[in-house]
Amino acid sequence: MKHFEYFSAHSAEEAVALLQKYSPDALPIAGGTELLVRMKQNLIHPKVLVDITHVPEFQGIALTEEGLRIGSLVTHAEVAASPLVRQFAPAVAAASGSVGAVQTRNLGTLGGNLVSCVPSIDSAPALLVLEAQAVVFGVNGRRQFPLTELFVGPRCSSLTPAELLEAVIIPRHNLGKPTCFSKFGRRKALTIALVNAAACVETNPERTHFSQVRLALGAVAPTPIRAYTAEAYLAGRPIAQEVLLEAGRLAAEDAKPIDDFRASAEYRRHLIGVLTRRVIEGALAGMPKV
Amino acid sequence: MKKRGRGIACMWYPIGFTVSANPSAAVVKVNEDGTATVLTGTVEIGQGSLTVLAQIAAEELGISPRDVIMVSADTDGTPVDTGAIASRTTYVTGNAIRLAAKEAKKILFEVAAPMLGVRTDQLETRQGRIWVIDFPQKNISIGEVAYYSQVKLGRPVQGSASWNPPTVPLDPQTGQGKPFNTYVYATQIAEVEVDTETGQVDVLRIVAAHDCGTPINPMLVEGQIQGGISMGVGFALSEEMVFSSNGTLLTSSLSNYLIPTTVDMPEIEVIIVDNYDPTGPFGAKGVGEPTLVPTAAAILNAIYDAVGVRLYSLPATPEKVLKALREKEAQNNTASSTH
Amino acid sequence: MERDVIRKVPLVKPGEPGMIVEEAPTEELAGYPSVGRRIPRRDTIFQVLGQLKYINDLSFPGMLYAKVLRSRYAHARILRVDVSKALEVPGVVAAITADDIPVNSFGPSLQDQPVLAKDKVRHMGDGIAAVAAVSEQIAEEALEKIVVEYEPLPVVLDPLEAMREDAPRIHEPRSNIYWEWHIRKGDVEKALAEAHLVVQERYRTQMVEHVSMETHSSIAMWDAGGRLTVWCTVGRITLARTDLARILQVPVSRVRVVSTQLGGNFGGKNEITIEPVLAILAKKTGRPVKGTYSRKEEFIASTTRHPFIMEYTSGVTAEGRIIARKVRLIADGGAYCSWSETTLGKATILSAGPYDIPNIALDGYVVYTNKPMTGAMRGFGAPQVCFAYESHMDTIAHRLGMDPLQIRLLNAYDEGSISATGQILHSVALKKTLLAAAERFGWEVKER
Amino acid sequence: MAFTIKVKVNGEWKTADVEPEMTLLELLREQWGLTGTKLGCDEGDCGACTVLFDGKPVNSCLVLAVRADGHEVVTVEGLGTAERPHPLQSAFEQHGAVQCGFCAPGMLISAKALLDANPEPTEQEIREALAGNLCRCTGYTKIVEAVKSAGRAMKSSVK
Repeated sequence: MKHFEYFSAHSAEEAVALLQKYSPDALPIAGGTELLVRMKQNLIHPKVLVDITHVPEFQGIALTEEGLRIGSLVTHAEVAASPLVRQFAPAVAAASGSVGAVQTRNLGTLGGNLVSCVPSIDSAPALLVLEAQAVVFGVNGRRQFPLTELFVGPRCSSLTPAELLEAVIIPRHNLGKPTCFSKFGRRKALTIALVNAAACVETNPERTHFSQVRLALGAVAPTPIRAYTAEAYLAGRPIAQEVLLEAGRLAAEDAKPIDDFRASAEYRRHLIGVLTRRVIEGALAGMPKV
Repeated sequence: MKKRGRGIACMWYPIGFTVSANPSAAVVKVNEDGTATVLTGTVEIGQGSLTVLAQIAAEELGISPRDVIMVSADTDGTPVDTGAIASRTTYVTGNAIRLAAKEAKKILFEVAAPMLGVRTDQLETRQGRIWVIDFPQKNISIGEVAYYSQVKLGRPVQGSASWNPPTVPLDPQTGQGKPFNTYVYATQIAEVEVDTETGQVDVLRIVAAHDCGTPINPMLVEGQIQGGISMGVGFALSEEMVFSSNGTLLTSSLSNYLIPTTVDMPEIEVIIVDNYDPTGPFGAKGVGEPTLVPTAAAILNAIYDAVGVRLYSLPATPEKVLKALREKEAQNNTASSTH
Repeated sequence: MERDVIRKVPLVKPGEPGMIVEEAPTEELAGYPSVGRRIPRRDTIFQVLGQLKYINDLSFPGMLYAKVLRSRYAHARILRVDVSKALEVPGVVAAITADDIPVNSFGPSLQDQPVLAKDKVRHMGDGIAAVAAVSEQIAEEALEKIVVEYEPLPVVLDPLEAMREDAPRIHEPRSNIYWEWHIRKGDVEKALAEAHLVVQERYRTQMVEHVSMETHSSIAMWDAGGRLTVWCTVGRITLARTDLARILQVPVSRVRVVSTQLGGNFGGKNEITIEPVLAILAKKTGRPVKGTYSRKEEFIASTTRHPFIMEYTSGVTAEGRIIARKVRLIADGGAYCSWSETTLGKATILSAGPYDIPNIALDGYVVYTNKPMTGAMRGFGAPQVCFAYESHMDTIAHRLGMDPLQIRLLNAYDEGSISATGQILHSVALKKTLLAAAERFGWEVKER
Repeated sequence: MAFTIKVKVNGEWKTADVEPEMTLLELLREQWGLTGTKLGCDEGDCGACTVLFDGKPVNSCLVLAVRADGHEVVTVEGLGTAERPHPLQSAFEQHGAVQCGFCAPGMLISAKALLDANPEPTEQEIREALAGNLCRCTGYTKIVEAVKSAGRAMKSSVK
């Protein structure tokens, strides 16, 4: 690794001040599982790293009036093991549990994963279907916006160089809703998703029709996406195999997968169909019996 | 839908180099305390060769393998060895060490015979002692004999030997000849589950029956077989170096060149079949390489058994399996519509 | 032949429960006899305590670290190499190019591989220059200062394309086909004409890497008397010594090669790689020099497994006896020969499978491509041909409506069988393994 | 600018002057001579460099040394000694779970973290806990057996 200057920030203000001072040569570092690999591979050479690990504002998982707040510095291991997350957003816990391996999950943070804006990040789809909000801290204070707006393109977020993701908030009205996350990789562990998907499913009380379904996909477009066409189609439709098949087809149309050495776009589109159906079925299966 | 299938594959594999000379030499010294030091030019690469070679020396000398000191892999200090390649160490280096130990034992017997008042052909070694056959009350420790031989007679107890497997070069036109001195055989059977929606293949179980002649150390043989199978599973399903059109390797890290992890590996049941090769040390041949040879074929045959598609190229990625399934469906549909 | 070992450890016979013992897996070390015992590997205790020293765990006072600049192109002429800027980097002690190497070629069969490329690069793993510096970090940074001018050449990656007459020649003026093996037994064409069924198939395998967990690592040091010692991860020290002496133009007796326990080999550490570079840098600087491959270098700058294209044609009787087999193998040999000659030889000899077939014609070819060199890897050509001949056997069985186990038992080698090369086989336990595996698995014969 | 840091390594506080770009792995191996921890890929993909960081297994190649200031690190050298090996170390030896041994230090650390939290893991739990530690020699069978057996040994010694 090439030489860089290192600062450890102990408050959010200090962190963003340092980032601003050394902009554009400074990057924040938290878990480092993504950043340090890219530095070692000679892909990026920040002159300054601002370590935000000890920023208190970005820690912890808490139930607030707004909803379930997960600090950006919470590790994947902590998300996956958190009783609160497991109770109120099980798909989010499952997604964090699917990242890398034990070692990666102990270092890597939820926030770091999200702001990397790699299309295949595992933590995004489950948060997207729960309509999570991003809380961002900058020199001008906090701003909050839907998490979808964080993702601009591959490895490109909507944050300015002196802004940091503080937390994500899963709104109160979505807590405990039936969700499911599924990841398809070429290996059972330590794997990058070819496609990942999440669903949040609401039905009529009789459990015969979908009332509202939210679907999100990863690794199949420049950013993690919501499959809006498929969602619109599902609203009000009967819960039936042919409906799920059509939803899968529409979700594939919502995506823009690419050909690469891991898989063809065509295969990824096919997987979207399969995973879409599986996450909807998974969410339905997790519902209490009628 | 998930479908299960079983596949069998067998193989043969030679021990030692293809035609060319591949000698091993060894020195075995019996120390004054009854232990032995073995000098070998082979390199321990993790397979446990030094342990196995110590067992061979110990068996020939009649001492405990714990009492064998192995000195290896230094061109200044150890005799020539062609190296840990071609599954040859147990067989070729093992033969050399056994022969060297025999030389040392010959000195021990020549020295011990008058001490015990018998002929050399009446002696045997066991448990660190030299015994008069059929007269267990007459015996002497190897250390005592080695000490006496070295210190009193001025004759250190040491043997050296080399061995090279005999081969006959192949005729350049017909390829007729004897390229290797011996071969091992194996059969592996795989059980797989294929997800017909995604093409994903799960290997559930592998039964591996291997011939390695006499297993000098069955635990290490099992380890070789289990490890070889994991390499075979990777070869069958996930490992592939992929290049871009300008020759850039796209899979140059362990995050995209996928070797099996703990959760990718099936249950493995190992059977070491009873066999004996008179040309090997104590009947042993070898086991290193053959362990992965039939694995991919067994898995691909199991995929065929499960879903009826034959894959003609490795690795059997989910995408390839699914594509083959789709092509088969399309064929079936055409067939049914034309009939 | 009478056996000369008293077996106290019972061997597992087909159908008996496994040898894995739950609570007492190993036996008393002092036991007799020694052969047949489940004794732990002798160095394991040091490994699990973290005390066993692998090469990269060793260091010497004043030791420098070397890094090699790899090619940007898979096929190109080198017009100019300039290391002067690298030498200006503080902490860099020496830099070398092909011009510093006494004999710039090596290889176990063909000496077609340069230590550092001079006029031409043939794959992206080719080294062009190397530096020695006081730290790995500085050595790496210095590589970026080396100037190389290239003239890119057309890249050939597919072995079939490489075989064509008009393909760019990788080792001009020689043909890209650099070795052949041929085996003939009986009259294969006649037997195919007489066969009840002829099955023809083509199989392909991919390029794979050994992935030893330990990457290649070596340290070179000269003593005051002009003798070189190399501590290295090479699994064949005798060959390494010969190769190094030839490259450095010193008598073999002036080279000492020492290995420790290797962190995996699988055939990937059977020849020298970075050692000559280290030796020359050590000579130049008068200091010990260490070089350790990155994981990426393991993939591009060491050997890999040959991809094979395998054409199989078999003639069988209605009863399932194979009476003829014709095999054509094309191995992708990568940029340099390495162990291709022998790998192809072993593959060709084994390619008909362990079956008693009276009429056989086997042909093997290996060709250069602009990919990492292919060489020795566990199985040495056998996993490729086994994939083909065993898939092919199942196709034949399927076409005849036979069970896969039965067709194998019907054709399998037995004691005294004669191989494709005319060798009378002994100690043949093939059927034993077939029956043992089938019984343990619970294989029920299905007639289709 | 170099930083002076203090790290509790295998129970003992040590200090070091480190450059910001130095990883914990480099600190352990090159400054402190704790070469038991291995460098396998340097990118967090293989687990050979696994150490316990405040009790949790992490890849030390992805931890900056400065980050370890004030924290506790356990390496394979801190597991046991020749006289008193950790039950996992004994089990790995007795079960033949080690071949080339390059993955063993990291594997042992991951296994220790598992058994500390869950002394009676199921086979699946063992496999998942070790999924970040690649091994090319053993096929993992004997490693899983060894961890199971060590768990039992640790449990019976507690009683």
